[in-house]
Amino acid sequence: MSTTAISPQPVPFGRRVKRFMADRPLIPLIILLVILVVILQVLRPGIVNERWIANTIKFAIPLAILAGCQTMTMLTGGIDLSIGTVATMSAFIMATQIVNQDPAVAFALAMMPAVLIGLVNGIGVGVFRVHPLIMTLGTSLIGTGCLQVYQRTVIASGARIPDFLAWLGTGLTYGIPNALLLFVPLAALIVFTLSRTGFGRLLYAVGDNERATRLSGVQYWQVITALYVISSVLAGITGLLYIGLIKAPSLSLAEPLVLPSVAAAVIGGTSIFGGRGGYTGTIIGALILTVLTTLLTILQMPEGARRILFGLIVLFVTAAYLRIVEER
Amino acid sequence: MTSNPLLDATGVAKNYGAVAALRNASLSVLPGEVHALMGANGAGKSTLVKILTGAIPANAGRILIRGEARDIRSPAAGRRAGLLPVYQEPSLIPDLDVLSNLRLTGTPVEPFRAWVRELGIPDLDIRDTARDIPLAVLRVLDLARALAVEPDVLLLDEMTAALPANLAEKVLEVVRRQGDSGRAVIFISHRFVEISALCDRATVLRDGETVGVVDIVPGVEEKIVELMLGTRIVKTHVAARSAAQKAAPAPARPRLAVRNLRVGTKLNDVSFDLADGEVAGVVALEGQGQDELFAALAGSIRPSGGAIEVDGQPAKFSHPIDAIRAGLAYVPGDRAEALAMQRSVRENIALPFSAALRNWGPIAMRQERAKVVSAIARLQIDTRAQGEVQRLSGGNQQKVTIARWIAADTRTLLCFDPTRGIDVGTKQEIYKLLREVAGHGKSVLFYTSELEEVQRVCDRVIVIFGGRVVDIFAVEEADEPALMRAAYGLPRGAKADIGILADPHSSSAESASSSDSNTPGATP
Amino acid sequence: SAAGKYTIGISNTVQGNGWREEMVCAMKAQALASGEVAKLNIAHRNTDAAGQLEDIRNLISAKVDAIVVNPADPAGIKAGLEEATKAGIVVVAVDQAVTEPSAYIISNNQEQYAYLGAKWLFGQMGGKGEVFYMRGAAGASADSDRDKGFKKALAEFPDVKVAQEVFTGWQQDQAKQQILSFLSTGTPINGIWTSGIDNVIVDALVESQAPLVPIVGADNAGFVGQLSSVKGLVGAAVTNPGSIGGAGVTLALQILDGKKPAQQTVLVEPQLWENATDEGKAKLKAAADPSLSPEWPVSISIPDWTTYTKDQIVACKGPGE
Amino acid sequence: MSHFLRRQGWVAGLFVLFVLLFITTKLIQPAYGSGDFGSLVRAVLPYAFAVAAQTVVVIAGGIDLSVAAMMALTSVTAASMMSGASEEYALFVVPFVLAMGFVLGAINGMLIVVTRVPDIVVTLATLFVLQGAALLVLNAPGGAAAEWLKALISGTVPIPGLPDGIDAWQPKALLLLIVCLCIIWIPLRRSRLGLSIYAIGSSELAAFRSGVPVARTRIIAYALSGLFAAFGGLALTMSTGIGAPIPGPYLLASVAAVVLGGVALGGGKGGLLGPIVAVFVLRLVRTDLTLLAIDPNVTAIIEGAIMVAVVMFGAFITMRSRQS
Ligand SMILES: Nc1ncnc2c1ncn2[C@@H]1O[C@H](COP(=O)(O)OP(=O)(O)OP(=O)(O)O)[C@@H](O)[C@H]1O
Ligand SMILES: Nc1ncnc2c1ncn2[C@@H]1O[C@H](COP(=O)(O)OP(=O)(O)OP(=O)(O)O)[C@@H](O)[C@H]1O
Ligand SMILES: [Mg+2]
Ligand SMILES: [Mg+2]
Repeated sequence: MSTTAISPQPVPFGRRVKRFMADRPLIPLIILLVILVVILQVLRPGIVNERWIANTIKFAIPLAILAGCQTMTMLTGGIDLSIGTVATMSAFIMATQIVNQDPAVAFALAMMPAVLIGLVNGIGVGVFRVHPLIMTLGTSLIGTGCLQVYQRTVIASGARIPDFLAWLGTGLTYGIPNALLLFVPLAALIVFTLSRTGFGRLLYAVGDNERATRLSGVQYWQVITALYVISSVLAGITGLLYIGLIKAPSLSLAEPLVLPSVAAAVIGGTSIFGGRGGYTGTIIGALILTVLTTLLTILQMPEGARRILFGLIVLFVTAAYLRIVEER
Repeated sequence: MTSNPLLDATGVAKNYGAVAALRNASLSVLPGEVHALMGANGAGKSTLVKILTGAIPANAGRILIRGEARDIRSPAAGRRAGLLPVYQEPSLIPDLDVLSNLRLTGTPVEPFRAWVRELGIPDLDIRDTARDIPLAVLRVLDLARALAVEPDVLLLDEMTAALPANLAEKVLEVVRRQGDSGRAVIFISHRFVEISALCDRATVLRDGETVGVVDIVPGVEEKIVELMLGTRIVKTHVAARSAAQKAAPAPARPRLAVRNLRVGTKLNDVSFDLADGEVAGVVALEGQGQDELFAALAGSIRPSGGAIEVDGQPAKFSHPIDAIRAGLAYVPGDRAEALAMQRSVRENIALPFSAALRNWGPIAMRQERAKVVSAIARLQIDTRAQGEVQRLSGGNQQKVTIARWIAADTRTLLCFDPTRGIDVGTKQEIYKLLREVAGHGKSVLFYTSELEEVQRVCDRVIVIFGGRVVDIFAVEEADEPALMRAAYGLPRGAKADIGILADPHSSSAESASSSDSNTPGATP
Repeated sequence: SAAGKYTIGISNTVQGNGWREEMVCAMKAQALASGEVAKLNIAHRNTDAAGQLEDIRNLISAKVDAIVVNPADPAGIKAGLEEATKAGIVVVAVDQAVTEPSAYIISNNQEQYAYLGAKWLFGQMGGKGEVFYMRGAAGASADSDRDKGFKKALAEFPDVKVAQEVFTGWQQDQAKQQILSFLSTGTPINGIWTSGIDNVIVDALVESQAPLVPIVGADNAGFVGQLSSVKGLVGAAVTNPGSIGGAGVTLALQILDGKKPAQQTVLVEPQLWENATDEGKAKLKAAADPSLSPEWPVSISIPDWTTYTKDQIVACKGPGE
Repeated sequence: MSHFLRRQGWVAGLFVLFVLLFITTKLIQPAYGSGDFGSLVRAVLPYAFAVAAQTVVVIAGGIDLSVAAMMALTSVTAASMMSGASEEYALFVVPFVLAMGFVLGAINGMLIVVTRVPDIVVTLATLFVLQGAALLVLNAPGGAAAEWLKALISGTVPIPGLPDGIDAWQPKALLLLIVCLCIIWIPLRRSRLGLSIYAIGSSELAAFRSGVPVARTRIIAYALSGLFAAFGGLALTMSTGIGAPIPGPYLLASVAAVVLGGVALGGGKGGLLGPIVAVFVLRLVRTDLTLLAIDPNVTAIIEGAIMVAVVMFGAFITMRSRQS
């Protein structure tokens, strides 16, 4: 009755495929993305054309950068809810200051709140050990308030979208979105930072076991402060890109991107509890969400049903991905 | 002892992806016996315990309890079947107080209290939150909780590894009596003294397979080691260190000088020197201030008085980084405190390389790999599951915590019980390693809960009692009885009996009547 | 001036939206310009009907003389308004109606807003073809009122079909993504009706070099500017003045001074400014104001109801500030 | 005593803060009286239930992003069922809606257990699903509430023998809140189930090894969260008399109050009292800001700053106590 433990039979094909995908978690994600695109193409034949792809990329990029902020903070077991406000602030300040300031000055002014909020977040989380969710929620409330006060002082001067930002946000070169000029190096930098630099290592380690990193000589507050400042600066840059894309400064411009940025990072395989994940998955996650939004927009059904479908698909995609990637 | 086995497992297998934790393990335990489960780190002992108690499912195998096939799918089911484990990691809920923990598992409180007292902890407040209780006491509470429901089979996974000698003694004594009263105990330990003092038979695992069942008789150790390690033959005893290996005459200036160090109420007045090329042992019973001493030297907590000098310079540590800059690295006894469990072995070993702000930039991958690989080799870490440290066996995790500082080439190691839960073979490696480190002119401060280690590794021994240094021995005088006596705060040369009889907390007469000859540390 | 004698409470439940910000500024400016108000007590945040009830009750606790409220929901704050009236406070609802009978209402006619624009649009389309229907936030009462007006117009043009109906949530980015996705499908359309998220739609059409079909939007500064400047764009802006807030303050002050209006409800009828005729173009030109933030409606005043100057509303300062 | 202080110190501190704020309110507006206190309690009601819903799952080591959407769905369901129906019909509607919340919450829990997707993602997905469902039930605010239900939270409960002056300070809404929370929370807290909820939040592995049915406990925690959210939805319908399909600001408010109330976001620690007191504090701050007629844009800054400052203060105290 004793059962043999391991038989040297050839591993079944299904198991081999699974193991192959588990080792390369990007592949199942890309497959899920392709499935969504195929569904879209079946529902509206002809939609998947050059123009659609360019549009999708244009909208996915701001989301992907913000999701990058989220990925990095989530690796440390945190979350940054202030990125929406920061992006909005820098966009709004840029659009209003450019009217009567030198572009460089306007840029500096636009990035100032980003750096400041990042610094406050970092000190609050890193030094005072406030939970990141509360800390960033608080600074985002404060930031929104400040923006509204600021807004009143510039109503009279109006707003303008700098041509360069419009070119970057909406322009195409040979059918390729110009925004990629910004995004590709940025993404490469983030991926490199996470996998090949000391700082990246520390993000993972701090999120996994802070005490252990402390015993290894890591100063938590330094890592966290640097992290939140970087996250905020990235969010500020996203704001500038986004205002070039939308071309209408408003006081809630980037707020709707905050929850999707968390979702994109999680769909991409980053653990909300820290210590696990990466940026490449997040980029695909952002693409998946953007395609999903398109898919639901063109479906003719009541808004309620659309939202239900959106929720179910997000859940299904994440669950399927986990199933495929998990080893047991 | 010819009755039917209480527990009979055959052909147990468990795979984690490509890693086979168990291939074909079997274990048969008779009523009334204390049965040792032995094996090198990563042999699959803990995995087997987890399977038997329903904490993880097996991929194959058959488990009979009193001759009946039982399918135990959860710890609760195991409990109902009379199988009670004490796992390698503490299992009390950290945020609940002890009483709630008892209620959660339906454990009767009075028997529990009785066992806790019996196990040598007279003053437990059961309203204390588990998180605030020291590890060693938690282990004892785990045991008391299991004992309180009078299990048929008690499974103890390295129960004694984190215990100081005085508590370990009590545990062994209690376990022995369990066996005597007709119940069965499965006992996992890497300490041969305990095995020979306590157990009737031993099942030996190697690479997930049962390779032998032996009766414990005098002199069987060699055979067990041979079974455990297979081709990996290791001499079980390092020869006494030759004079050449001994530390050079102490230089004028000690590497580390501790003067009248005080930390809170736990550490009152500790002074000693540590020279280059020296391994100094620290011996103390549980909670005598050794934790605080190491934490203060590591820069984890600030001393409330006294001075620390490194190379003759006064040093003030406000963060471990300061100690590390001064060349002092701390290896905690609790590996969960030292490891990023979801990260790879490599990243864990390389962690100190990136700690300082100036090292946040790109990593020199090739250089790093070379250092890491050599450290892995020196500690013989089993790298089958190196992608995530949490998948390594307990002992291999322990090795990673040391490998980190070997790779970093630290001048002074502060090792707090580094051989906790490490198999005999590897222990020898670690002893050798520490000697080697000292041979290169580095120094080691080495707390150990296993007194026999002292003579194998150390040049000198510092004994701490009640937060003070009570004695400093040269290694030649530091035999176990002498150390034990000193650890209890008895003056050198005192002839009073030590061990169970001398335990100041021991109040019951029955403990005195039990066989003290079984207890390690007692006068031979 | 500080010589005013009244304290007026204001409750608004959408923050960070250009239209609502203008409304609040109009309230402040009018309170200042009237000279009758000593202090404004403003509760202005993002919340729901229950939160607005809380704000109204806090205003009652603060013993204001009148409350001007932009209701989160017509029926949902009835209890609070009733308590206010009982406490002797004058209640004026602006922008949308409320069901509390004791409250006065001065409101933009949302149903008429949609009807007017849709009717003009369907006319421009020649009474047939496909329209892209870009609504506001699903579940908002202003959105469902506008839907009624839109459907009413649709019923009059049986040959006009809705090609696609989407909810923009009154979010610029969402609307832009929706229109671009839709354009990518290549589905031909003959007109676009928007619920006030308009200038990003024009941008999207221009950027993607799609044919400029007739577009209906609101009188936001950005869109009004585009109607004059974007070549080939045919469209109409329907007024939906945020300055209604100022009118609400005026009405409240009139009532406090004992000049009750004939009816409980005063409706401000929307106007339509199109750029298809010379007459319309002239109106647009007169209304255009590039100095305003593009999200602000250009109709910053309502004749007979507001007395502040443009500088005053832009400065956005109330009495005592 | 030291146990009590360690465990309840934060709650006691919050309570003192509330009393101080109350005195401040009295100073700002000397006429602030029992009626105004009644208003405060009515404002607290939906937040309190939202925060109770969040507290249960946070203690169990999770987080529930669907709280506000659940409130919206239960609110529109109740409002649309009661619209045009008889007063007695509401007697059926209330238990029905509560059961619905319980079941939907349990489904949340089951999805988490079965899919093994992290809580935050599952509840983010159900947030959209529940919002969508709410829009399908009522695509615009509407519906109605039975008069007796609305009456449940207005007015006071006179207790015979007490002078009117004191009776006036006992709003019905407060009684309702206390009854609803206590009926569920106190027996739970004392039961093995309650312990299990704390256990899985504190350490899932240790809980499993202690024989806690982890999956079942998690499902029940979410079901309770759904039940509390349904109470919250009913409270919305009771106070507004309608149902609105767009969720109010209860999600972030609930998370903030949970943390302010001393419940660790990691799970396993804290109780219900702290978060509820925190809600009272936050609402009273709102009242004071309105009474002071502070520039509305500045109020956002003040609210954010208070939130951060209180939590920083808490962190500071913990740091100090750990050092000593
Ligand atoms: N989750 C896992 N994934 C991959 N491998 C695993 C996992 N768990 C255990 N293993 C492997 O199974 C083997 C057996 O482990 P087990 O913990 O049972 O060893 P052990 O005998 O208890 O060792 P030790 O004495 O070090 O505690 C180890 O080599 C370990 O790496
Ligand atoms: N639930 C689990 N998931 C993943 N891996 C597990 C799990 N439980 C146990 N393992 C793995 O099984 C192995 C058993 O480790 P354990 O620490 O129990 O070993 P041990 O025999 O007690 O060895 P040691 O003597 O080193 O303490 C480890 O490799 C551990 O990582
Ligand atoms: Mg083990
Ligand atoms: Mg072990």
